[in-house]
Amino acid sequence: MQRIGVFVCHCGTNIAGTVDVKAVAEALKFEPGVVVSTDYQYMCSQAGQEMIKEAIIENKLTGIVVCSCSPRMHEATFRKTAAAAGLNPYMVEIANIREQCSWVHKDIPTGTEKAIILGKAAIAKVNLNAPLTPGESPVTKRALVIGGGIAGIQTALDIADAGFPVDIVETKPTIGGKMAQLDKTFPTLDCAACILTPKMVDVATNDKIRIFSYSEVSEVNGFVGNFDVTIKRRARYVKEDICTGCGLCTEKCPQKKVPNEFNLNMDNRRAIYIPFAQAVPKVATIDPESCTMLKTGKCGVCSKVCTVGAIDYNAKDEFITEKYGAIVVATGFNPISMDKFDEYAYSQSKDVITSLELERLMNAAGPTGGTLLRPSDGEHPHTIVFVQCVGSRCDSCAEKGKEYCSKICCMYTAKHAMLIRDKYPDTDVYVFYIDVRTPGKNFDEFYRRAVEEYGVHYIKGMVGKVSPEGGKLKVRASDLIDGKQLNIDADLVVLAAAIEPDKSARPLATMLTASMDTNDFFTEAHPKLRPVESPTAGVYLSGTCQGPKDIPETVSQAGAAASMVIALLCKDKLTGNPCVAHSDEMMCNGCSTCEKVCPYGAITYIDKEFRMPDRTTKVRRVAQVNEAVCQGCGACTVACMSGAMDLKGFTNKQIFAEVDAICK
Amino acid sequence: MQEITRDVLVNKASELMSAGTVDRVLGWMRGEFDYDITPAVFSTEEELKNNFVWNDFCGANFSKYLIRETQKSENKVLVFLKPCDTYSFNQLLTEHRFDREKVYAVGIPCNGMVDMTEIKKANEAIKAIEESGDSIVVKTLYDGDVTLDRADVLLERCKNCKSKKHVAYDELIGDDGEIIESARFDEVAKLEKMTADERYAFWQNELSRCIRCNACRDICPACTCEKCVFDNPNSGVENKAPADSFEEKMFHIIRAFHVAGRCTDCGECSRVCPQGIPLHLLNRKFISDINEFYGEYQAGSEVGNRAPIVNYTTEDLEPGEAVGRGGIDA
Amino acid sequence: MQMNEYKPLIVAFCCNWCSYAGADLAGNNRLSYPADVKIIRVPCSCRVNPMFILRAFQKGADGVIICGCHPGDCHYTSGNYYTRRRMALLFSMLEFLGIERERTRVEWVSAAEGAKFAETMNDFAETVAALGENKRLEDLRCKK
Amino acid sequence: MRKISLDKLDLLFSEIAKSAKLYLPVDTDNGAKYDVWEDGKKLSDALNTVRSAKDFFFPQTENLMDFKMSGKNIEIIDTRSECEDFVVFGVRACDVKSFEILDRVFLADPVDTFYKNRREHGVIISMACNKPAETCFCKTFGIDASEPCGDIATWKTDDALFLDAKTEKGEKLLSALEKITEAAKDADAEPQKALIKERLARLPLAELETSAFGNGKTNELFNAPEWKDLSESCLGCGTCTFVCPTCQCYDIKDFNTGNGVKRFRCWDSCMYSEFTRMAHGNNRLSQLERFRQRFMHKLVYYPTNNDGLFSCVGCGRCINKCPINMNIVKVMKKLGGKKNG
Amino acid sequence: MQNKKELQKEQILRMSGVNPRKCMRCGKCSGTCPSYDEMEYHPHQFVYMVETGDLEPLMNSDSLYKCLSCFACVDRCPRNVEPAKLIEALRLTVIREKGKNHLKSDDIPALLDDEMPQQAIVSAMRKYSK
Repeated sequence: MQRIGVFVCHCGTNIAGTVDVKAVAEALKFEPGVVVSTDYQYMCSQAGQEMIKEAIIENKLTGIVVCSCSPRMHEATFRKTAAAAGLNPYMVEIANIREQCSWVHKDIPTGTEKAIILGKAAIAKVNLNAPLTPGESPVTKRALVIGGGIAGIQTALDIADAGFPVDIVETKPTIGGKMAQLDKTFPTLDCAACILTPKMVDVATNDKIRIFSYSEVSEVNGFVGNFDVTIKRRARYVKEDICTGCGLCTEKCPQKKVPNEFNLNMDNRRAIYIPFAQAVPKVATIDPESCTMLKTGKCGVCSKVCTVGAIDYNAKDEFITEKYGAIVVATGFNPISMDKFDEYAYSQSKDVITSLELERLMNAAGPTGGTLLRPSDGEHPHTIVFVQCVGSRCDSCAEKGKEYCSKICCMYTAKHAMLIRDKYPDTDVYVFYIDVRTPGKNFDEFYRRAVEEYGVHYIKGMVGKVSPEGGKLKVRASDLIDGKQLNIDADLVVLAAAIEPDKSARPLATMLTASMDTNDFFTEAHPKLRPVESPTAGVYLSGTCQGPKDIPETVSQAGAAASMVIALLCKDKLTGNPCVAHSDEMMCNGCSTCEKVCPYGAITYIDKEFRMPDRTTKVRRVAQVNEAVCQGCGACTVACMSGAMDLKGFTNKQIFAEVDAICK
Repeated sequence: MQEITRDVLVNKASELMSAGTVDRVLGWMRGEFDYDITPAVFSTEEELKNNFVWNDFCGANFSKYLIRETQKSENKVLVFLKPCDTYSFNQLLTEHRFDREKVYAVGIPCNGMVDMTEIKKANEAIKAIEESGDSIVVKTLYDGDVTLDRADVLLERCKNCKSKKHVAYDELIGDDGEIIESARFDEVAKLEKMTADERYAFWQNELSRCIRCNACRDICPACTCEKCVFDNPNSGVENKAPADSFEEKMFHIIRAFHVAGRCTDCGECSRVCPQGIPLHLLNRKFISDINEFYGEYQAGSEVGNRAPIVNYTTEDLEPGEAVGRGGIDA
Repeated sequence: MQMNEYKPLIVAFCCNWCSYAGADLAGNNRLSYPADVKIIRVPCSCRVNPMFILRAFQKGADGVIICGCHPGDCHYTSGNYYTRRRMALLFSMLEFLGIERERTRVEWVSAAEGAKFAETMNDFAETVAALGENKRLEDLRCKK
Repeated sequence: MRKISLDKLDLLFSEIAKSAKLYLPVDTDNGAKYDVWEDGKKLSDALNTVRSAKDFFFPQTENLMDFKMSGKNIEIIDTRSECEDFVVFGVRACDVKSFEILDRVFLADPVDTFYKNRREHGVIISMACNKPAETCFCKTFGIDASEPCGDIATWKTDDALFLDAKTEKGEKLLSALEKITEAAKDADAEPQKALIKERLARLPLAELETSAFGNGKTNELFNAPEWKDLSESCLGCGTCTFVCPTCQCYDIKDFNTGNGVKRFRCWDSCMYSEFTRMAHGNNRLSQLERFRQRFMHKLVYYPTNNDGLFSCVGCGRCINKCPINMNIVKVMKKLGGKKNG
Repeated sequence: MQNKKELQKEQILRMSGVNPRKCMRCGKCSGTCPSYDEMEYHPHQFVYMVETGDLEPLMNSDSLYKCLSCFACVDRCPRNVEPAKLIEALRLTVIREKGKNHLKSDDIPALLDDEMPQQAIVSAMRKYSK
């Protein structure tokens, strides 16, 4: 039997104005288990708390009920009070007689009657409370960052800066991501490489950071603080630790006709290649799809020219398993395929390009060496048409495109238009837009400069059709403001393709049990207040995997994710919320129903041997809750028909007791 | 009358036993009369030859017995499954209730099973029952022979058979049938069209007869809890006998809710109820609601299916929209 | 107010993150609703077991309402979606058994919707009061 | 002996109902059941009721007392109301015999006052079985369905009902019915009795016998290997127990109504896994043990403690109602050796 | 009571199944329309004016018959607004008013010549044979 103390708070007149607190304390004296019941002006005050502490010690209380304001207000306070007096903090229940009683009811008899009932319910519950201890689990002080773009790089650097080891897993042979492919960045127009490559070097030289390039995550087990991750290191046929990145092999390789994905296939690379000059790690990679040696066994040129003997044609995929305390997802984005947008003639003309392709065409390290030339004939384009919102903001029923705004297109198009006008003032630049969206520091100013200083023609309206004709691109568009249909003979058409999450995100989300929205963007734990955490504890989100973002935003989120990770890794042990689900193995029949409704993947099954009453043993499948992962929602408790799954702190019996007390 | 004979099954079982595929057989054992058939485990060909039966009274669904039976030995057990039994079989596999590797399942065709309660309603003191084609001849002690149309005395679940197709088996005897467009929801729809008062009166009358013998639960292949919440003194809802009409409702509502999405509509609950309560209607109500709200779903049609009640979409209908639909009045 | 002064007893299960906070906000804003509404705090609306609802009716409640976060806003991401399915099926079943459909309700109330909480409770209490005492899911032993 | 013509049955019932509540078997969609007689209710022709007549004296649930708490005080309230007189008409010989079996349990010291109270207020009018069913085996337990006991025994022929008082209570009631009944000779009912006797002899289970069971057979039967096969298919439900006229186990439970606690008893079944759960757990852990308990109790333990009286009356209800068709007949045949082979 | 204009608008929306509110005014329909220059009101204006209920000018305009029903606007609209269906509905509304048919289907053969693409003939029949 519990020994319960009841403490009724006046809250000045907040409660006492509508509730006869003395009568409440008096009425609750005779409830089962109650040994002391008293009232006080302000329970939450220092003196009030002292009173509770003394009562706990003096009466050897095993549980207390505080009839006061909402538990959302002072539950934590009174739990600390109880703990200070040596009582388990989870032996405290609050009867909310302020927000849900005195403040909403007018007359004293009504308020008093209800307060008594609420008090009885709390007493009924506390009678069934059990001391709870938050579970503890150790924290592996290492973080994994999945994706080596600017988001991943920034997150990794920030975490490493705090002294924790970080591994980056990147599917490409080099880190750098999309930003490495960009030419300049808005709104300051500094060169992407100039600001990115130093960070890449920082990553490479930071002894806290390991880079697993040309690798992917193949399995994730465990939970916050204790993830076991298997990383598949794809065979690159070049020994990473030996290769010096001299590049000789990439010059001598006879297979010259491999489309260069870094330049978006606008030029070619060799079968052995280093994606770009500042690649990190600067190590060659053999593309097994194109390598003659690997395909036919004849060639071996690279091996012959390699002075350090780094080539290894027999390399195999390797799997390594590592423990991590936290995982940051930074899988980034890709422009969507333009295949479904026939009206823009993307597949018909080389001169219809996406904005990312334009970045490469304008980049000094790009296929044209930085001179803007038409991909079809290498001529200088004089009329350039930019089309906005290609595949963004589409109707959900439309088969092509995405419903959301891709967010970055307005700004990079302004940047492109401005750069072109700056470098080639003889060029006419038209931008067809639906809306120009420039919320961001110095963004609108930047856009206005494109219009006002650089004379870019911004036309409200959309391009309806692009038809290649006689070496030109006939662009038919409407000018909504002028009420005209325009026909422009363009030399180059640039499509602001919508962006979408990388294809690797979906299977990764499944492995991480992190949730995704219908567009395959990772869902954040709370859209406003927890924007960098996934709902799965220990998994954080960085960059465009969570939604379209520009670089400054990505970097901010990367830093925020890093700080969340650091805050986690700083702890030696994680203490969880003790109000978690618990499976009674004797009752559990292992049916897997609870597992299906758990949003956190906190439930696993084991085959457990039970000693039967007749001294035989029986192996049964039973559910186990990982208390470090469970967040205590209780979905499983209702899914469980045998009642084996219960929620500590909100057990079936406790809630029944509350119902009973209220319905008395 | 069933289309295959007992001898076909006995031979199949003997063959599988002597081949060492299985070392025992879950089958129907003859009783004192023609109709009181008991599920049994046969472990010798002799027993099979003497006591195995297969006739119009072999309603028992063996799926649930497999939970206990597969734990007894490492060897395989042979089980004969009628089409509707295979759904329970799959559902139990979905819930990891027995090891598939320890079972050799032989699917057998079924022409529907006869409801002895129905026969006994009109005929007392039954000496013998003979099956011939579409008729049943009931030989009574005092009133001579009565010939009944077999179709009239089938079990409710067989009158409204939902599938002659086996969804699980290692081996099939005879040809597999088809899934049938049955009228099994008609009775539910009829009740839905009544007024709330009529429905209340209907269920009050039906459920008030409940004696809480738990036969419905204990025969149910979906009720496989280690310990039912209604038996568990620590569950907070344990009770033994209905001391108030509320408890009858509580038990049956919660039981139906617990099997919602898992009930294959095998009809055993109604078959065994000693008080003749049409318990299957509660389960069918859930099934028809699930079909209507969340798309057609047949529990047990495939192993590993995720029941709609442990699933969701962001566009589901609101509970307020689930009530007061169509024929259901205020 | 009813002429006969009959006051229905209403049990409200409120999820900790949205609706319980919404109820607190109603209090902060002094928005009154009948004292016959008694709130039970649960972590999430998906914690509400149909057995709790029936138990409340057994012990004399006249109406039971479950409040949770709006769909899509669940603190636990999916809890209220399960609530929605479970309660849709349960309520439909109760109706099938002839129990007045107005006695049970699910309402989504966010932490910002103090006014909605009070309105909902006023409306629900009025609806239940109009139905009168719960006779169809009562346990005679529990009558006073 | 008295007699009344069958077309005057309603008159008989209304006459009885004047002084006491009259229950009789009536037909429903789900077989016959005992119901309170009122004008228009017809006596069922069914051989027997689905549920047994024990409910009249030992109902499925019965309130024992109430507790009320106020402050720290507990008040105990006797909730027993004086039971009114009642008459049960049409009880078959087997069910009548079951009362004797229950009496030995409930009326032995310490007397169960709840049972005794109901017993004292009840009058049993039995009726001979004109058409015993294939599932009947009352003869096995020495019951003669043509000569039922009770306070008044009755025989129904094609045109008349013969009534014969067997006890003081019965005589009192029968004499009160003298106005509407006419005198008859004992011999008048003889042809009917003979017909019934002849029918009983021809029943399929007529040869079932009990010599393998009874007083002192515990050691012989307890470890019989047959229990395993017999109990294999048992679901552990309580159907047999709850339709059985002689099963008398109950559980006592408290129910908190919110205004106090009701202590009540309700039927329990030894087939249930929670039966007689004690601090150390359950004493019969497997279904085999539970199954064996039920039949050993009926066929061995009870007779051992009650002068050889078996606690089965052969009514056949379990044969009809067991979901998997396992029953005491099969048990007796399997364990009874050659005789019952 | 709704006035005639509102009724007419509702009827047009129902006939066409178009929800003009989905339009985000990008003008792609007009940018793509091959009859743009012939038209007084352009596809995006149709959508906008129907939404605002400004039906009269549209129904009195020849633009109705300048639409080729080529469905380019329908195909390219990113919001699935389907302007051509809206125009078709407006046209039908006019045609249904007695004697308002722009051309009789019998008149069509006389207007045909060898140059005319088959698609135009089909769409003319579609428009005028009602």
